[in-house]
Amino acid sequence: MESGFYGSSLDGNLKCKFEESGLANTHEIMEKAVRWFRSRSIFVVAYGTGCGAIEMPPTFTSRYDAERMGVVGVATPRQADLIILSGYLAYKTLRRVIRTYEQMQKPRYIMTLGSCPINGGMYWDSYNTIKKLDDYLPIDVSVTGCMPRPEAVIDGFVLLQERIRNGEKAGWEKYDENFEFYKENQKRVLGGHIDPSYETDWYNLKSGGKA
Amino acid sequence: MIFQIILLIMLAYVVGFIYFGLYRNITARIQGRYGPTVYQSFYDSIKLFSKNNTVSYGWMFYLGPVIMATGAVLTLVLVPVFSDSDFLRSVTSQGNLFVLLYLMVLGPLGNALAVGTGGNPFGVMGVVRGLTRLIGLELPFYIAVVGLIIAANSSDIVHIIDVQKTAGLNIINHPLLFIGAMISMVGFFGASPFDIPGAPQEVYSGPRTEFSGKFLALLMSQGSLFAFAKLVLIVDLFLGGADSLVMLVLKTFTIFVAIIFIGIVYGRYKVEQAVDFLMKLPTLIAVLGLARIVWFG
Amino acid sequence: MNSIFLLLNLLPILFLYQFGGALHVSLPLTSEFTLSLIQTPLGTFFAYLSLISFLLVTIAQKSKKLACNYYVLQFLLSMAMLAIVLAGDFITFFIGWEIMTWSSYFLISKSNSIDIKSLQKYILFSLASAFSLIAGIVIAYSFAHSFDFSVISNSFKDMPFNIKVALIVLFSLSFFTKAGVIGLHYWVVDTYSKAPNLFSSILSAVMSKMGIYGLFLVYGNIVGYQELKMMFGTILNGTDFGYVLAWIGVATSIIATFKAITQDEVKRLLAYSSIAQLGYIIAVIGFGTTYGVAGAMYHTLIHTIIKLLLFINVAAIVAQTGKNRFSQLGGLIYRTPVSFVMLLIGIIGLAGMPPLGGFASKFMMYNAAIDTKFALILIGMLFSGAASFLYCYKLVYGIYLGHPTSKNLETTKEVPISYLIPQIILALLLVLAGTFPGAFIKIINPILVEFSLSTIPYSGLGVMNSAVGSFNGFFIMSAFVVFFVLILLLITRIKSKAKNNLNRFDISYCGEVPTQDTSLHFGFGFGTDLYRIKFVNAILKRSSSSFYESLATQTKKTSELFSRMYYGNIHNTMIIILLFFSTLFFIGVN
Amino acid sequence: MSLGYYFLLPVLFSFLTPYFKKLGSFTLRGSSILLSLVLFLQTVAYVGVKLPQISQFSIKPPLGIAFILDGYSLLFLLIFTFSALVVSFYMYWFFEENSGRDEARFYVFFNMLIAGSIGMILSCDIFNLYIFFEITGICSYTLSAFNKDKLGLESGIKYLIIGSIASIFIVFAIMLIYLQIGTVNLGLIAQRFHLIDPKISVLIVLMLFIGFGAKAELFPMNFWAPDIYQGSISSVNGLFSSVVAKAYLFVFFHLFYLFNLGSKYMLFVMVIGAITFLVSEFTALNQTNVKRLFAYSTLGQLGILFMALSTNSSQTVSGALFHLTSHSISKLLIFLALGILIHKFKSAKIDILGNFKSGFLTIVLAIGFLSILGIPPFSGFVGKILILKGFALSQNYTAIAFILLVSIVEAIYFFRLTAMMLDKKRAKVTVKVGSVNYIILTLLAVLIILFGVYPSLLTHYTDLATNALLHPTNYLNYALGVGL
Amino acid sequence: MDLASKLEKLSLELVQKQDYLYSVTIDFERLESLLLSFLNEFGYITLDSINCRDDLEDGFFTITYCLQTEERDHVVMIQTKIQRENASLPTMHTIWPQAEIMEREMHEMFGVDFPGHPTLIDFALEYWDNMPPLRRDFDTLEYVNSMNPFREQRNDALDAKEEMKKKREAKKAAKLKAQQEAEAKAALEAQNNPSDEVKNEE
Repeated sequence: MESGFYGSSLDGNLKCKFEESGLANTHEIMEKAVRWFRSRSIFVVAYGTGCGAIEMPPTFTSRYDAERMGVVGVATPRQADLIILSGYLAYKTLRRVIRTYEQMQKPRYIMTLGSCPINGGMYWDSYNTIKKLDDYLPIDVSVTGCMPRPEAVIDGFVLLQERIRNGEKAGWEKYDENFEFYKENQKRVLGGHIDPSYETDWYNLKSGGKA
Repeated sequence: MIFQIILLIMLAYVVGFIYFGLYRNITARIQGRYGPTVYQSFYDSIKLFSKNNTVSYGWMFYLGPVIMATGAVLTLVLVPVFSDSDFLRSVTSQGNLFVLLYLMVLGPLGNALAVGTGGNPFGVMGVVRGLTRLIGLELPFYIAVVGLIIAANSSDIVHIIDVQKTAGLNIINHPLLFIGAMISMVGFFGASPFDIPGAPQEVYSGPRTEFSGKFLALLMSQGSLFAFAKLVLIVDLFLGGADSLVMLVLKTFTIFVAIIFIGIVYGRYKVEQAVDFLMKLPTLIAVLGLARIVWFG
Repeated sequence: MNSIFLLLNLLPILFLYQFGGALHVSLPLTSEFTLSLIQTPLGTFFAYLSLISFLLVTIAQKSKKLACNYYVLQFLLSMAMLAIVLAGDFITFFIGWEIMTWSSYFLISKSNSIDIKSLQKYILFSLASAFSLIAGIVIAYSFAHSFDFSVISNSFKDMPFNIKVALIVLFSLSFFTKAGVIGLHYWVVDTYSKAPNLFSSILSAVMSKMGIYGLFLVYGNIVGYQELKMMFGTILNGTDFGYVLAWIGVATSIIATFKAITQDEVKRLLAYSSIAQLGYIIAVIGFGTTYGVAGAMYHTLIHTIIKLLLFINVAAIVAQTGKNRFSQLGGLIYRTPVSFVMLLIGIIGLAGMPPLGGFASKFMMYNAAIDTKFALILIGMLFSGAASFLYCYKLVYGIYLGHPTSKNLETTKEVPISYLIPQIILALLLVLAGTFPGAFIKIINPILVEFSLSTIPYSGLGVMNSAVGSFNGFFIMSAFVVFFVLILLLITRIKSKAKNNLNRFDISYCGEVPTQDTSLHFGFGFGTDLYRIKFVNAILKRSSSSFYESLATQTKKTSELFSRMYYGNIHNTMIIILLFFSTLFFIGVN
Repeated sequence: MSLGYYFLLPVLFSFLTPYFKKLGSFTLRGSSILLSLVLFLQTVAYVGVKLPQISQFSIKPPLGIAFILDGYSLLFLLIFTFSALVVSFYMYWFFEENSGRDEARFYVFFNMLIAGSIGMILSCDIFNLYIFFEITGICSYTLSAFNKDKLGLESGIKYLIIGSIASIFIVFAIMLIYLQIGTVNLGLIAQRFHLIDPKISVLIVLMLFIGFGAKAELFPMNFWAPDIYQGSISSVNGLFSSVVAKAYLFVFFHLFYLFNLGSKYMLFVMVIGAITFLVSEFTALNQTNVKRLFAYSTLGQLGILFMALSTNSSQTVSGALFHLTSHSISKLLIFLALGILIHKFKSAKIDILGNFKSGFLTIVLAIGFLSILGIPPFSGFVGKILILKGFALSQNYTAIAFILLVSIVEAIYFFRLTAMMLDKKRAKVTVKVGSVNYIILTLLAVLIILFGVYPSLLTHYTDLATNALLHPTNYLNYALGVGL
Repeated sequence: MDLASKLEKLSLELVQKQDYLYSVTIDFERLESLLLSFLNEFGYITLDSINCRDDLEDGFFTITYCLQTEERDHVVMIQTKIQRENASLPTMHTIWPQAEIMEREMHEMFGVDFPGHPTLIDFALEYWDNMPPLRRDFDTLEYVNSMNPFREQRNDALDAKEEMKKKREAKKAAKLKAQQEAEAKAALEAQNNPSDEVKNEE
């Protein structure tokens, strides 16, 4: 497990070489540069789970134009950096969201809209809606409101970009570190019927990542 | 020669990305948006290259984007960039227009193998749409190219450029062929109304569904190289080539903007509509141009 | 058994090599007939083509337990083909032709999937072809009073014009049937797909080429391209005759290409592809120019290599898995990687992509069309080439990529080595043909001299010259390899932590989790778009089968009508005899 | 040996048959084989002898009776005696298997049939000809009714009626000839035939045509033929196909060229032959009974022969004679092989017969089929190509086109049968071929291939026969007794 | 109405609920034959819905079939009662295909069994192994609390009403205070310069 935000876009040897030749500074600069590029280009897969889905089109189209910040919608989780969950999550949805999230490539972020993913919102006593999404998946940015307007969503983007740029610890790292915790919670609520174990290596991170 | 090739690739990389940035920017402005910066595609590419993870479904999946990139680079190298200079002339003389026509398809076919290996049905659906579209898309372009070859009596691009010096530009001499080729070009650039293969609303993201990280970055980079090569090819064929970098940028940019403006105002065709359309009007236009060359030239 | 016949197949090759172009045998059959064998450059080319094909297929047959009579018939077939291509007169030619017909018939009947209808189709079309041929032969004989090629060729100029046309039409019909020109291709698809899997490769790669050889023989040797030009006049820079022929060929290749895309059975796709590729050859064979002939020859060579490769590959897969449909196969790439690579090389050649031999041959044919200014013909060829990418991709995807559609595909092992050896040889040949296209010029030039056409300038092994441009196959191949390696190195240097062999179900599937039962293989879906395109739909929904079936029905009706006469009783017979007698009598007396 | 023995020996044998029967069936069969062998060897002995040969009985022709053997009849004699030999061998097996059958009756009429047929081709006297014609006819009727079941008897009676009608016409024709010319010697008739009043001569020709045509199974008169084939046993079918029909054909063309009718009636005979060919081949397509099918096939081939033999060109006629020989051998082969199958399956339905499994029979039958279709390297090919070549030399393209087109129709049913034999999906029944049949069929197949790859063996005799047929000067001289 | 008379013959009563809505109540044994006759004889070709009501206190489910004719001008509800325990109904999917999915949902939500139904599998829920959630004896709150604990929240604002009251009171108090302060201030100011006040009054 590589440490730090920068990951392995340059391999360890190169990093060592930088340090050996007294260029640790260069490495830092490059890391900063990569973080800046990452913050400037965020591919979003918008998972319209609830009523918040309606807020996303205006966010990305002419009126509010998220693209000017480099935030672009993509279709598949493989290409995405950010998944937006825009409302309450039923158990059935949660299963799909987990799968989608795990198919995204690191670094990856989650942003939620509305209060339902935070505390269940008006579905607090439903027999099939979860109340605390952060028990199951690590959330990077929660935009509250019912529903948040596009301005708020864009504010969320800005916040996320700042966090990326600053190199703060992101949700996906927490997910990797507390993997057991998240999986246990998922198993509890999904009745043990977790998706097949062929998923990806994050099921067996400790044992070398072999499926 | 090697230095020149590297220079060319870098040039194409930069120019291609800036063009794509402009493409997004102009599109945004037409839609009444502010739009991303011109360098946005470059950011995207760097970001994708610096992704921590990349999935792969095996060696064929790994090689697909590489084959695609190879095809693009080879195409780029074989297209004469400057008309009156020896720049890479020894390389470009090894191929001809037919080689280019087929090289342009080699890359996508290689990538299609990777898509198939990925096993995502949406990806394959995209590939099949792309190949089906190709049936119609290549027709006007082929006719235009054949017309020019017959007019110049040579499939050597340098010769076609040289002919234009004395006989006048092909865009003026053979406007019908130019129109046909341009309609095809809109499709080759993946612009509307022919952006069928990657249609995100219908087939996920088409052929690119499973590609992530560095593979996606490689595909994007080769896309910009390839776009540049195609633009240069059109400039060579119809605008008499370019003798300096300024002219090259100017001419390619003109063509590029024309393609953007065609593409931006249309919705997407269905694949059968696209082929049907391409088989009718553009083909007819191009055939008329061709008939003029063959029978009255 | 296999080894014996392997050696036996090797013998004629050595024999030919030994004679080195000087073979001339004549054998009196009766007072009127003499069988003569003459080795011409053209015949030698085709002889090596067929003999080496047989050799390779025999190698592939090593792993199948075949009966002796199978090998005997196959050897007979190869000898018949040898007789055809080395024949110095029409009787030898025809005897070879007919032996080829029936020996292949018996070979086809050895298949497990063959039915009477397909067999009947095959033999009737073959016989129709043969009878058309013999009709031409006897008509030619009636003027030349000899069956000898040279004699007929010499006296051809003196024949009346309508006889000349009749001869050309009869011979063309015969050879078109063998090559499977559209309209006469009714038998091809069923036969190729239902014949024994390995034998299909012979049918497609070699036997159809006998039709091409016949066309070369008639147009080039018997009639002569000069004579064709004089007979029919010229259009643009080519002959009228060539123009008509070219349209036939192009129509064949376009129609067959679209039909190929919509097939579900692997071998049916290959059969249609074969028809389409022969369409190219027929399109350029009549041009009567150097590059027309050269293009046709080169494509003959390349198509033989490719189709042998593909059919052997498919035969191996069918033998290994027991499945022969795209909807039943899939996902074999990591089970049979070598086969995959071989098929990949094959389809790159089939699609005519640059670094391999397929491009060189197509380039030659395109140049021929430009040379004669047959622009629309060229467009047609390019168009059908563009459409052929679709079936090339279907072939490789349906078998090797995507997902396995049944359980046993996941445990399939690599095909036996005996299947792989010929494939590897052929793939190497294909790569060499693409890298050193100039080598072919050396083979073709003697044939061009034989047809009294101008030769192609030779400038190095790697360079393919033509009238309107040249390309350096060696350069393109090496540039491709270099760039490929460089980019591969670059991309592997970027070490983002890649998980290499993902489970095949771990795909972006809208958050869903596909299982074994989910239909993920797209093998069914190919070509469904085509039905919605008006022009293509018009092609796809038409079929020659309705015509031939109505012909069969009419024959049956006629037969019933006639046989009704024969169920009369004896009284009627007597009355008929008397009536017949009296009628004749009155006619005779008056 | 006098030519008369060709007739006398079989007749004698026929009369002695009851005695042989008493000595045991083996003796009967064996002696019949011996007889056929003697006849065949005797014929072979004539090969190379200067022809024509004549045997006169007591009085010199033209007054007396004589047998004349010229090239034309030698060829037929070879075919007939060979066929007889093969059939005798085959019948040895047949009666071994069907021991209850009335073999004496068969041998009586079989040998008489051979005698009659040979008599027909040797006789140089039109009245004797008629007698042999009748002998052959009567034997045919009885043989076709050898199966004493409904079909057999029906076929016998039908044959009898048709035979009688044909006889009436022929007798009437002979009578007219005798009235006009006053002789029955063929040589004299040939010499004086042009003297007859044209109207009468038309009548005579027509009557002969109807008479022999009806027996030789020409188109409008052949509605009876398939019934006969269907009713009788397959060896008899073979005999009908390769001996009896050929004998009538022989006489037809013998008279045709002797009376020099070629120029006048050539087109007519050709057209009739063509129609026969066409109708028979089309009809054969629709058959479910294998005997009937091959009956039609025989009719069709006779049609081709009539087309080709009437052309008066030595090329075509020679080809036709080659084809005739090869057809006789092939049909014999086919009928005998089918006989084995029919014996095994007790049925002649194609669907049932297709179920046999025997590599040997498959190969042999396939050779027979391919040969009849005229596909190299089998003997049929040489015949057919010679015929086509002949037509080509006379630039008769219509005939060529016609023959080739109808041959495709012919191919349909031949290859349907072949495909049925090769069909792996059928429930197969293994058929064992006895050693006698094995030898016979192998011999026939080898002959077919031999004549195919080395036609010179046969072309020599067909050329001889053609010469004798088209230029019967020598024959006429002998028939007239000149130079005896 | 025509239907009423027809039903009277079957000794059933047609009750008009609203101007387009009628209802028939029937016992469970005659349900199937009645539905069939509604379809075949009375022309009610469309099955709108099958509904279930849980009458926990009385111990039965009330099942309602809503039917319409081709004219779509009125709806007839056919109501029947079945016992709650081991509830079972005849499947109607062979007659009305749309019944298949309705019955599937009812099976999932109420646990009603449909013998002969081909696809009684998960409908909206996945892997649900508890009591069917819409039965009234299913304690939703308890289930939710066991599955999804509340977020640990701030200890204030536990009860919204009280909180609002508090808020209001605080507001009131603040207002009052502000008022008092203002008054005090005014008084103070009035004390300091009374002349101004006078001036104003003038």
